[in-house]
Amino acid sequence: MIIAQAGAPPDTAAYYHVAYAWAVAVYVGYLAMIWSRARRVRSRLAALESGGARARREP
Amino acid sequence: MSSASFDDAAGRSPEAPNAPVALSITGRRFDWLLVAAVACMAVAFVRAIFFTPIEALQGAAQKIYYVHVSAAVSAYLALGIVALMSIVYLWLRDERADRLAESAGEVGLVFLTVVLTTGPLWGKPIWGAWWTWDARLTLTLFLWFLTAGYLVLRGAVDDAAMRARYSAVLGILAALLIPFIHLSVYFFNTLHPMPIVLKPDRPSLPNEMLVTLLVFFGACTVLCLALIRLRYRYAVARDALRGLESEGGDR
Amino acid sequence: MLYAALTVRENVVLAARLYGVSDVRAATERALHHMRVLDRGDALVRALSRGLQQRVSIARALVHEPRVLLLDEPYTGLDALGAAALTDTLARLRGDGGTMVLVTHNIAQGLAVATHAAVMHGGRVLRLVRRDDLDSANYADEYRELVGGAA
Amino acid sequence: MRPTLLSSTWVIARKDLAIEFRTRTAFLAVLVFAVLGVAVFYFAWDATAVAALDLAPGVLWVIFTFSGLLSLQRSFGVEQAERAMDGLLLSPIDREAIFLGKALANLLFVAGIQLVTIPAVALLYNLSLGRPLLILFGVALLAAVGLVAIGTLFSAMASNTRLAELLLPMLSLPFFVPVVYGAAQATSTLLAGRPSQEAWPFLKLLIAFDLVFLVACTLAFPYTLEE
Repeated sequence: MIIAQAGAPPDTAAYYHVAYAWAVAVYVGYLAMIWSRARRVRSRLAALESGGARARREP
Repeated sequence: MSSASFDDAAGRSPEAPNAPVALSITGRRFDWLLVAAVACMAVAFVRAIFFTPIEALQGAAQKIYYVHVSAAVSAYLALGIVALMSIVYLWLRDERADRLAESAGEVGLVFLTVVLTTGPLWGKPIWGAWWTWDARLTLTLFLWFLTAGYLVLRGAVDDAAMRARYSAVLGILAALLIPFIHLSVYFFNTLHPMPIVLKPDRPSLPNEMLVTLLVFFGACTVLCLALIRLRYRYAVARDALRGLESEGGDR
Repeated sequence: MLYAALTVRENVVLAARLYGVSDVRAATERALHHMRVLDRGDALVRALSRGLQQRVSIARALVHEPRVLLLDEPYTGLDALGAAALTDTLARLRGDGGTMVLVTHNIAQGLAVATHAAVMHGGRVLRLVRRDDLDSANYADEYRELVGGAA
Repeated sequence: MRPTLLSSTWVIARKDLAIEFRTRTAFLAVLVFAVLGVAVFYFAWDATAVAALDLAPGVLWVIFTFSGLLSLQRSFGVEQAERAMDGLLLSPIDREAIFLGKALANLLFVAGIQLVTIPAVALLYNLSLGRPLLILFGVALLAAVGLVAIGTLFSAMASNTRLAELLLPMLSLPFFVPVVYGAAQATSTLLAGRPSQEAWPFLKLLIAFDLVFLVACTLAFPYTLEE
């Protein structure tokens, strides 16, 4: 690997922009996926919790 | 995997927790590990984009190397946790080990996806082809299928104990398979060496680039652990809910 | 637990081998003979009636002369000949000192082989009495009374 | 007295083969699939552009992979039908013997397929008969052991799940990669008439794979059964 000094390096910036944007998209997308699933579960848990008219098992 | 986070996430005996406890686990607690991970990733990206020189022969595309390799390291870490927890589950039959294996498997697939997509994006400008059956990339491809199979298997079994046993067996066998695929893939490459314009081998990187690489390694590892823990906590809540719903059902 | 694609004899021979019976052939013939299915030995299990299949599966269970036998409603689906064959076999096994737990709703058939009779209801044994001490004639009424009372 | 591991393995294998022999249709179906596949593949390539000799190894091992999967698909079907597995589990034989017995039956089934398909390929692709072909049978058997060890275990697991037919190929194929790769490379060196020593590294890969996964799958099998 040589650091570009003199001649202009081949312009391959497009690939690297796409790659970085894609990597961030995948990480953030997966994070959002976990949060949305977690939110849905938490809301149903809360519903069960508040609507707990039925006798619940003591801890 | 720091044992502290392991215990506090499941701070009670392993039988199905009831609602109030489960809610507290996944409540809006401040997830410092995730915040740290996001911060580290931000630093890594900024450093790679703005403070790392362009490589002479490959141009800016060489920067994909940092994201690509760091994701691979995290993927191996996640798959290592899957294999380890599979063994622990078969040994202790502790559902937390199974839940951790599930979480690490899913996170591992995410990192493998990044590796598998950034690879061709980097290969195209450098080697002139999207896919060149490069040994490491081919290994990643098969790891991707193995992990996807692992998650599909988990989805196909309803009974919790059977699911845990089956996925543990697959987790261990997959770990045993990796050296064989490694051998086949590298045999394949020595027999049909592809025309290599520039072989990106061990990092004989100038130190600015090396530092960026190491920062990315660190950031990705923290992100990997944070995602696994987050996914683990979701799994705890989901199992608690399933416990309650099925229990509500039979009354 | 029978293999439909195999013949009666093959099923019982398989069981005998699985249990490590020394003389597989003799044990198989004896078991088939006791359950009066020897004549259908080479028929495919798939081709037999429910009653006959039941007798074959009992023969399969008895081929290695088990010391302890757990029977859950073995008489269901058996025709008269099968029931008689089963009763004789159980009597013979009991005679050889074997221990059996027979669960049945058919009081008469149960009493025919039992040394003790227990009445169970809701998972609890309400009464256990030796066969000789109980008066078989109105045992059925006592049974109804007990179960009726406890329901 | 409890039957030994070996004898109970043979009891289970004999039982499976007896059932297989009685309902021969399954064997014939897979056999037709294999030989037909070999013929169809020949048409798929432009015979003038690619020499049959170069084609043969790839065709052979793709066909063996999928015909292997077909035959493994049903291996636990018969136990599933009449809950016969309970009968086996009740008997005093080792759980591992059940796996080894079924694997042995599958192996003989697959070997039977190979016994017909290899001459068919030699004939249709006019390969040189003689010594290399005999070694090829050995390579095929060696690979079959690996395929069967993995396939039998995953068939046992898949048959208890919802999407059994899909799950078996998806789980097994990644495990077949080293086997098919090693076998295909060994086949091509043999068919090219090169000295068989050159095929030796691939045979070592196959032998290592067989040993590791025969042991691993046998030990893993009891875990796939309910407690």
